[in-house]
Amino acid sequence: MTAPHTAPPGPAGTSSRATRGLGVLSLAGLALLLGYALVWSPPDVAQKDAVRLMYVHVPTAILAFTACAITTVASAMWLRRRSEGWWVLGGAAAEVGLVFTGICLITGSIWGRPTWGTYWDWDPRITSTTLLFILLVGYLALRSIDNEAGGAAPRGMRGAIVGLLLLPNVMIVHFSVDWWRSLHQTATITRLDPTIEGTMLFTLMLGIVVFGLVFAWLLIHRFRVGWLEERAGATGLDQALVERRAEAGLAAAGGRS
Amino acid sequence: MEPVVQLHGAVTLLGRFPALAGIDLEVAAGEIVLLRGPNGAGKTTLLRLCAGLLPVARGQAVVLGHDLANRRQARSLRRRVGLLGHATGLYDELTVADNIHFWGRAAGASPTDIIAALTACGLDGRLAGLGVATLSAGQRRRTALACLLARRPELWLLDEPHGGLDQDGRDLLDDIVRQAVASGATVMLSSHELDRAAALAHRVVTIVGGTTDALDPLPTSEEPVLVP
Amino acid sequence: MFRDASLMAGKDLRVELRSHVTTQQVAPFAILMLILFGVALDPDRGILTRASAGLFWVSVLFCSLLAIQRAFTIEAADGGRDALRLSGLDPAGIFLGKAAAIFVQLGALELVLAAGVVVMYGTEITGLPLLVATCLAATAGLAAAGTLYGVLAAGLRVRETLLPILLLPVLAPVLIGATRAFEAALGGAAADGWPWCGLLAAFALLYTAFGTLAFGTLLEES
Amino acid sequence: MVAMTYAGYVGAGWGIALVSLAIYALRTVRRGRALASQVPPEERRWS
Repeated sequence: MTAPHTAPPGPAGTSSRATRGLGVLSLAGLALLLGYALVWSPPDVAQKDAVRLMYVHVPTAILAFTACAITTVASAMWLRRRSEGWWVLGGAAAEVGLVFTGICLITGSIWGRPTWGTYWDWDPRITSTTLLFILLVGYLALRSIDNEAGGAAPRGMRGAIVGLLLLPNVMIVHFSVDWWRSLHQTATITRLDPTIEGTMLFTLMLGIVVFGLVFAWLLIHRFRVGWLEERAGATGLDQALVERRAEAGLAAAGGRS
Repeated sequence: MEPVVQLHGAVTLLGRFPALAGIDLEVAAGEIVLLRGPNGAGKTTLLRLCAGLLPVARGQAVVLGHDLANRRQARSLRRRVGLLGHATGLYDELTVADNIHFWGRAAGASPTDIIAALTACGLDGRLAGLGVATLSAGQRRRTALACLLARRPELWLLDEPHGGLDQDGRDLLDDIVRQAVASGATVMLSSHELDRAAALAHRVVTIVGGTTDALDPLPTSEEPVLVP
Repeated sequence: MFRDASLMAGKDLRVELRSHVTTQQVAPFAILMLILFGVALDPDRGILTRASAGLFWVSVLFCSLLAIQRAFTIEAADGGRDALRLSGLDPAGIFLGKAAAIFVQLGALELVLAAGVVVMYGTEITGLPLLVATCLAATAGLAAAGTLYGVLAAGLRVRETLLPILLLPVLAPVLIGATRAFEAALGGAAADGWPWCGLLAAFALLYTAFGTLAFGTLLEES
Repeated sequence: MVAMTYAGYVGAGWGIALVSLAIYALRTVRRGRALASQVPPEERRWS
């Protein structure tokens, strides 16, 4: 995740001065966060040292849902403006969001083992996050098909509609799952003591900021990759028109000879 | 009177491919225009464009007064045109009569129009009650033609209408087209049955490479007249 | 719009009357699922009776996938999409009509499944008003969301495999809500079930409204 | 980090998180490098 040492004169890739700065900042932030999360913050009274997993779990969860919101907003903007950038952003956010959702699920599950005694509990948040994961997989699968089908339509409508419905769906799922569990069982162990303070609170905040930086870095790079994918191999419309019209000349020459 | 079809430098993309790369074409009311050109020249795309199914990426396209650059206008154009394409859009599970009733009523045709269309295409009687799945290719085309006739379109767009039809069917089609024109409709068709289609058409337009650089009059010489 | 919807629904139901796909293929599949659940879960322990609400709705969910696929296979045949676009039918009407046809077919399937659950799982019907209301609301939601996602997947080469992954997570709230409402009704605590029924109705309304608005663009450009 | 309880769980969680982020970041950068050569520089507004 380091930027190239020297910017070669030729094809450079997806990094720019800004992202290199962001990358360095993220790496430094991660080092600092590791120090706080693993060494300098105290263990929790109830969760003991398992609480140290919260400093990666909670920020990734927040960012996963943020990514989801970005995809929905980008899809809405694409439907309004039909500009390529919004289309690319929707996919980039969903892909990065998928990675963060995966990490969130894995760390949550690992945390659950020592705390709850099980890797999986039908906790509302686990259930709805898992469904979010599958929703994102489905959205990305649909987009990849959209890319290959060169139909008459400005491709992307299907993806945009599913993207637009992503956040509402996540919210409905979350709400219903939440309601489902809370009606039938008393609240599970609260994941993080709401009255945490001092170093632990600071570490959590730091985690949110640092993973936010990492998220931004990944999103920018993934956006640029998507942009390049759109452009790669695409000749401009003018060039394509010239080539298409040239068929007439070829046919005429063939007909006369 | 304003031309029914006005295309000026019209460009239409299929994905990124410019299937139409600048079409200039005007079709007056009551005209029968034959489109010809090699496979992949853009004839089908042009007919679909005129039906309001495809957007114009560049240039101007106005059909029956509807500007195709405007999505809403393109959509409202569709109920005024009839497109007979390679695919017939018929439901295999339903009978001939069911299909014609459904598509006719969808376009707001009256029951008398629908019955008249059935009769005109020789589909009354035994054929009407048959399932479309059991029909031959030619009978399917006839059924699709009847669906089209029931709509009473102002602009007929016929993509290879003679294909798959027997001799009677072709004569029937030509009659129906002539009657439609006599009652004020305009027709654009593509065909590889050049002799038959040329006899029907008032004018031939050649399309190659998605352009109409050549507008040649009837009758055509043996050698295709093409402008490089 | 409603004229177009009734025309479309009538056409879809007529296709079903002639092809018998729902009655001869989907309904037996539904019963088969009940039997498979019975074989997989030990029937002697009373699990089936206790879980009958959930099993019923899981079966409905899978049947709805088949019904939705079927509804769009009809249209995909022989250039149906272009034909629909040219037809002059209001897209909102097409959406409502197709959703209504799916609603009717799913409703019939639910009756078959309910009979199956009563006979095979020994479930006793109590709280009938809540059961009926839940069925209506949940089926409307399934039909509306299913029609919307069905047209999304229609016309793609991978539609059979793509539709479940797109649609099932979206329908998870329907499964939860309908199951809870059924459990409440069958457990004699109908009052607990009505809020769930309300949730289902809200879901159905939301998707019906969104589908009515978005279907035109979808039909147009996908 | 003396006598941390659940050290294995904490290590595994953080390890998986950081490694998967690193792999994803690397993959993204690689994809970008591979694609960049196919696109003229004026389309790459950021560089």
